[in-house]
Amino acid sequence: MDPAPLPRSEAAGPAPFGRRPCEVSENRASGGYRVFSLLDREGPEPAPGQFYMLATERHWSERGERPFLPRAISVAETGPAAAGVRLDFLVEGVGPGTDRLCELATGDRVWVTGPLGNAFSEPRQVRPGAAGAILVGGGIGVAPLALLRRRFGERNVPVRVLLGFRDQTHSGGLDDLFGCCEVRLASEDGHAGHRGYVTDLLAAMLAGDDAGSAVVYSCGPPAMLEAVRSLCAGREVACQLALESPMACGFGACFGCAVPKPDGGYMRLCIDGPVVRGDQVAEVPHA
Amino acid sequence: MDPAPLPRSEAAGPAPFGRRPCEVSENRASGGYRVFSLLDREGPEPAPGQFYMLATERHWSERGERPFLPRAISVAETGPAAAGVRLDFLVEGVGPGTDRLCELATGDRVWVTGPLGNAFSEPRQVRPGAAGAILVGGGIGVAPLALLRRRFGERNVPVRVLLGFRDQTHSGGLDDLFGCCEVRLASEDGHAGHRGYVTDLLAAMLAGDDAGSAVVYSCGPPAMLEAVRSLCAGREVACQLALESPMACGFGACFGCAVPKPDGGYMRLCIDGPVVRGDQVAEVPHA
Amino acid sequence: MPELCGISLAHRVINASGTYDAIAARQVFGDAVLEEFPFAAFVSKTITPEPRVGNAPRRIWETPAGMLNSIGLPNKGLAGFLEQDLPRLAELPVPLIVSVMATSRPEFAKLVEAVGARDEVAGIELNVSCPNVHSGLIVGEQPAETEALLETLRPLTAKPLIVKLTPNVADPAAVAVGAERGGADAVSLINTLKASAFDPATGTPALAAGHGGLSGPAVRPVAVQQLRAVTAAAGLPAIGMGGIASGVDAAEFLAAGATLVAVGTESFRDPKAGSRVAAELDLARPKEATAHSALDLE
Amino acid sequence: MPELCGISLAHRVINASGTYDAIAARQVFGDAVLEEFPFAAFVSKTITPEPRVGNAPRRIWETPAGMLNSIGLPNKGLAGFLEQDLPRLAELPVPLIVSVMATSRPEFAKLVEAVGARDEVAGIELNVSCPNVHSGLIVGEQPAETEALLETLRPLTAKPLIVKLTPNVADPAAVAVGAERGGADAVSLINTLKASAFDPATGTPALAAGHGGLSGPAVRPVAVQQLRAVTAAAGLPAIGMGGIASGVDAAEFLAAGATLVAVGTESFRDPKAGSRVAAELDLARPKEATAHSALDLE
Ligand SMILES: Cc1cc2nc3c(=O)[nH]c(=O)nc-3n(C[C@H](O)[C@H](O)[C@H](O)COP(=O)(O)OP(=O)(O)OC[C@H]3O[C@@H](n4cnc5c(N)ncnc54)[C@H](O)[C@@H]3O)c2cc1C
Ligand SMILES: Cc1cc2nc3c(=O)[nH]c(=O)nc-3n(C[C@H](O)[C@H](O)[C@H](O)COP(=O)(O)OP(=O)(O)OC[C@H]3O[C@@H](n4cnc5c(N)ncnc54)[C@H](O)[C@@H]3O)c2cc1C
Ligand SMILES: Cc1cc2nc3c(=O)[nH]c(=O)nc-3n(C[C@H](O)[C@H](O)[C@H](O)COP(=O)(O)O)c2cc1C
Ligand SMILES: Cc1cc2nc3c(=O)[nH]c(=O)nc-3n(C[C@H](O)[C@H](O)[C@H](O)COP(=O)(O)O)c2cc1C
Ligand code: FES
Ligand code: FES
Repeated sequence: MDPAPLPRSEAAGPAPFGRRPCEVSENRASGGYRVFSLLDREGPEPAPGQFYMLATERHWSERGERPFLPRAISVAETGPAAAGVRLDFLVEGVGPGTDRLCELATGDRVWVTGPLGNAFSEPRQVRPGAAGAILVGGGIGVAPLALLRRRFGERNVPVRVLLGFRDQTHSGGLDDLFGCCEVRLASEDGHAGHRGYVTDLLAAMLAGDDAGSAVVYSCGPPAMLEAVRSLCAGREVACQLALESPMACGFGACFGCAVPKPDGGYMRLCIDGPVVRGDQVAEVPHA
Repeated sequence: MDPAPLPRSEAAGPAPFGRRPCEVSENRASGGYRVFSLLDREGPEPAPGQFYMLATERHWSERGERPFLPRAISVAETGPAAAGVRLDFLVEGVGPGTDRLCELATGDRVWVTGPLGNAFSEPRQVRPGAAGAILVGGGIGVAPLALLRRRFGERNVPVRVLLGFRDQTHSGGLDDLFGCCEVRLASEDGHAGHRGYVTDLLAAMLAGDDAGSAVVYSCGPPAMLEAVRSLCAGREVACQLALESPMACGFGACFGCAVPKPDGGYMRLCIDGPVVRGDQVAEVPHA
Repeated sequence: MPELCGISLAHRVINASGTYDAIAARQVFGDAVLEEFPFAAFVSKTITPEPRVGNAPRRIWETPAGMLNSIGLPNKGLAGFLEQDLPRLAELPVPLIVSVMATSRPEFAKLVEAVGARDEVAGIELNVSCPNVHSGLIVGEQPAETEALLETLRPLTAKPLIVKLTPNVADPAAVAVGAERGGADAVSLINTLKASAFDPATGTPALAAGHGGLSGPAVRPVAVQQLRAVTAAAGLPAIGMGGIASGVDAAEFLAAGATLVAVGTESFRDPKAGSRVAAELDLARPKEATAHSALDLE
Repeated sequence: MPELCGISLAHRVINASGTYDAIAARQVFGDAVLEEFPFAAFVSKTITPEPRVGNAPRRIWETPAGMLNSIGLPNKGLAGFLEQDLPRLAELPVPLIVSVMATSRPEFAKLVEAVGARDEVAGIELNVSCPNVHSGLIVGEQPAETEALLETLRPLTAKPLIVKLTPNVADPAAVAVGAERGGADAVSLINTLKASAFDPATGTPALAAGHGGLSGPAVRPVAVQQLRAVTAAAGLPAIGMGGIASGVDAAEFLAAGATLVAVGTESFRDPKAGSRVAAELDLARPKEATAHSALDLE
């Protein structure tokens, strides 16, 4: 039997059926990344961990080739807007699709499908009597943790945030998305905080006091997630990981986003994830 | 035997080998058409009748599909610029390629190959002792006649200009390209000049005085060119027609631009044209 | 009102097998999926006699104006499908076509008998053309094998049998003629083109399975040509697909002889592409009519 | 320094037959074409025994990430080629490969003998795969026919014989093996995919010939897969082509087993695409090396 996937957030409810055009209200640099905002007139408020499939309405196919398919992007923050919901996304330009999103201008329109996927759950849903949450983010993977931290804060869940970046150009979201809260940083080049991996910080934290009864929430590069998973497994700490895999559709149609399960089969990450418990996957996939 | 094609203008010489990026210095509405200017730092001055293959450097392939190939566009005017040559083009948005060109913004870069093809010749090269030139343009086909008229003016060739447009949205270039000279107009909806076809004006003119010893130069929609050709043939007036055909390359590589010759074979319009004598073609092709 | 082999349909646009999971879509988009169902009929993902988990990832790869997939037909198997999926698919507001594939005639017969016995099922599509499964079955490549398969299956059900042709042959029309001779009611085409790509980051094959199938607008001209050839050679109604992304594209397939069209990859980019294409096709109707009469006169 | 069957080349990028007219290019761009010749070898447009005017227009049609053509092999015929074109092509600064096609073995033999006798010619490409000529010749579709053709031609020249394979078959590797058995020195692939389109403005076929061949980035994944299959099955060097537009694309073909690559449609968009691709490939070299060693270990 499959371990039951985490449920779609009740708050989010079903996504509007189909794609809809949403206007870009802002796009600014954030470290080496970009943060852009869309005005979603139709959509429900998304839950932390959920994502959208995005494609620009015009010029999606630069150079006659790619991008062709929409791109999966986690929602990093959200809030009420004049006529709907504001959606903030943190993106790193790593290829034709994210490059195109990085260069969005105010007023451009973006095809939006979502919110998609499931969401992180609260510590007490994961483990009765959990002491609180430890958020571990790496690189662009800090995005979904921003909204998660704020929601936990609003619900008085004690939260500690550990974020790691490779170097200054591979960092972002700090002032924009985590500006108001206490964050412990690691960087591989030592430009900020601990010189080394964010998992060093997690290891130290899990070794101390009551951290063993916290729930760990993590998103980041596969190697980092794998380290988080094995650290938590070793200390029997519950963890929820937001994974990535190649996605063509985001709504269960293509079966492209397969992630190996421990029992042999595959889950569709777009509907059974992107958030999984550490014990739900055979290994953290390489996107 | 083929009738010898018109020679490439001596003035133009060979085109720079390869495509080069040129910056857009202006793009303005002109009636229902657009006139945009490129700054060509490398190219020789083009001769009237010649064309360029154009594609925007970015976002040429809108909507993941077309345009894929560059588009052939006649040069409508040219002049010296700060660091090279200014090239003006008159375009009508009739599909994905021309639509994309119509929306060019100042500073955008366009891939340019050319000047390509041959050029119109002077009346006395066509026919010794020719009385002058009659230019007959229809719709977007007025473009190459603008530069031709100016060159003829500079060389004291007597010129009469007849231009026809369908209606106000299918017209342009008048103030921008023909502003300084006398033009007789026809329009199918009667919004300007004679209500009817520009070929009505030509027929009347050819019936009169010394017009029979002029040379007719024409560019426009196939039906108009065919009418010009048969009017001239009937009155034994020499004519040169700038034709269109589907072009993938513009430099003789693809053999896509075939136009039937009277003797059965085909010419490649990009290198044997686009300007042809009336008797060089079996019929005016439908692009 | 358009119809296919006696199944009447609200419009001419259905889905391509394996490119829409109506059950998952309901989970994501809620009952709006039922209320605004994008297709005039629903074709299930291909089922096989036994359950399959599908191929190892990486399973998809983006290409110019298209994509590769090597999904490998993950499905619950015949029993799992009939028990778990069929009741849910029966709730859809449109006729249901079940796609089946097997690696031998007896196994195909088992699928057709079992599926054909269910009232919820309006028609059966025989997938003899999946490029992502090492079936050992070359039936879809050979006219005589296709004919023989149909002769086996034809007596087993009164329901329409639709043969999904492979495009990876020199002469798809000959296979269509074989299907017709064997008693098929319709053909559908094209399935994906055999294709592969290398990941520039590693210089190794991009798909774990090594190769996959190409779909999307890139293949549209190939699909249109095969459709022309098939409808010229065989008298069967044809469901045309391959890169349809708009009503203009769909009209092209109708002009080339299709009775219905199917939307596959475009649904990934637009979950309601089916309804959009149908609406756009409606607007293109006058031209479609011209196209048909032009064909009739040929 | 790369080489093909003993012809040494400055880099790995040549042109695809029928997509570059070096004589016309010189007329348009002047002697810069000689000074900056984009290709490491030049492959002529296919010639036939007698002159051909080619197909009626419309001959080309743009498609998603590609184009259709139904040019129909216009050429001056063998005598006209030898007399008028060969002397001019001999002025090119690179080895010359002449592409030939005929509709019978004796005619093919005549072409190979006449062309093979000329010192200006470094190699001969046998086009057994043009989709735009009703040749009645199915040699390129059948391994045994291909083998027999090569057996006829092999004794007639010492020059390298390159067989241009058709992609419109179920198993191009089998045809490549036939070519190898018959004595071919190399294969080249892919030619265009059989395809067609309808003009939305009229609802009738866009090309006057009804159908044509698809080329450009759209077909690249099909080309890469056929190349993998061919180089896995046959020991011959292969010239890979089909949608190559950049050095990254070229590296993909080398990783898939090609010895050389050819640029076709991309030259229409960029007359110096050949040199650009070669330069980009040079930058991609380290990755190319990885790719090759990965293949060696397989
Ligand atoms: C649920 C989810 C949430 C995500 N959230 C975010 C987010 O908040 N912010 C963010 O920036 N990213 C996010 N991502 C990642 C993002 O979707 C990918 O980085 C994006 O799809 C990459 O697309 P691209 O076109 O920019 O780059 P691509 O070129 O598609 O991919 C980048 C790398 O993948 C490989 N690759 C994949 N496909 C191809 C191909 N067809 N051809 C060549 N190379 C290929 C290459 O090695 C390349 O370097 C998320 C992904 C998922 C699944
Ligand atoms: C020598 C020459 C000079 C020219 N000069 C000018 C000029 O100065 N100004 C100007 O505006 N134009 C000029 N043109 C015409 C211009 O090149 C064409 O209008 C342009 O190529 C059309 O491209 P498009 O993408 O805008 O429209 P397309 O959609 O390519 O073509 C317009 C029409 O052609 C048909 N068509 C052609 N190919 C396709 C296809 N693949 N799919 C669907 N429909 C297709 C359709 O019926 C469509 O309505 C010139 C052409 C030539 C050959
Ligand atoms: C991800 C994916 C999965 C597919 N799965 C199946 C399948 O299970 N059965 C089948 O017959 N065809 C399958 N196909 C092929 C499609 O049904 C269709 O024939 C093909 O994709 C061409 O149409 P399109 O270009 O509109 O996608 C699949 C295609 C894709 C892209
Ligand atoms: C306009 C055009 C003309 C062609 N003519 C020939 C030809 O004469 N002989 C031949 O063997 N291939 C011919 N081809 C096929 C190309 O050589 C090549 O195999 C094919 O276009 C795939 O490469 P590409 O995608 O890089 O263009 C032609 C292709 C095009 C587009
Ligand atoms: S992304 Fe398509 S099924 Fe998950
Ligand atoms: S446009 Fe290519 S040969 Fe004329």
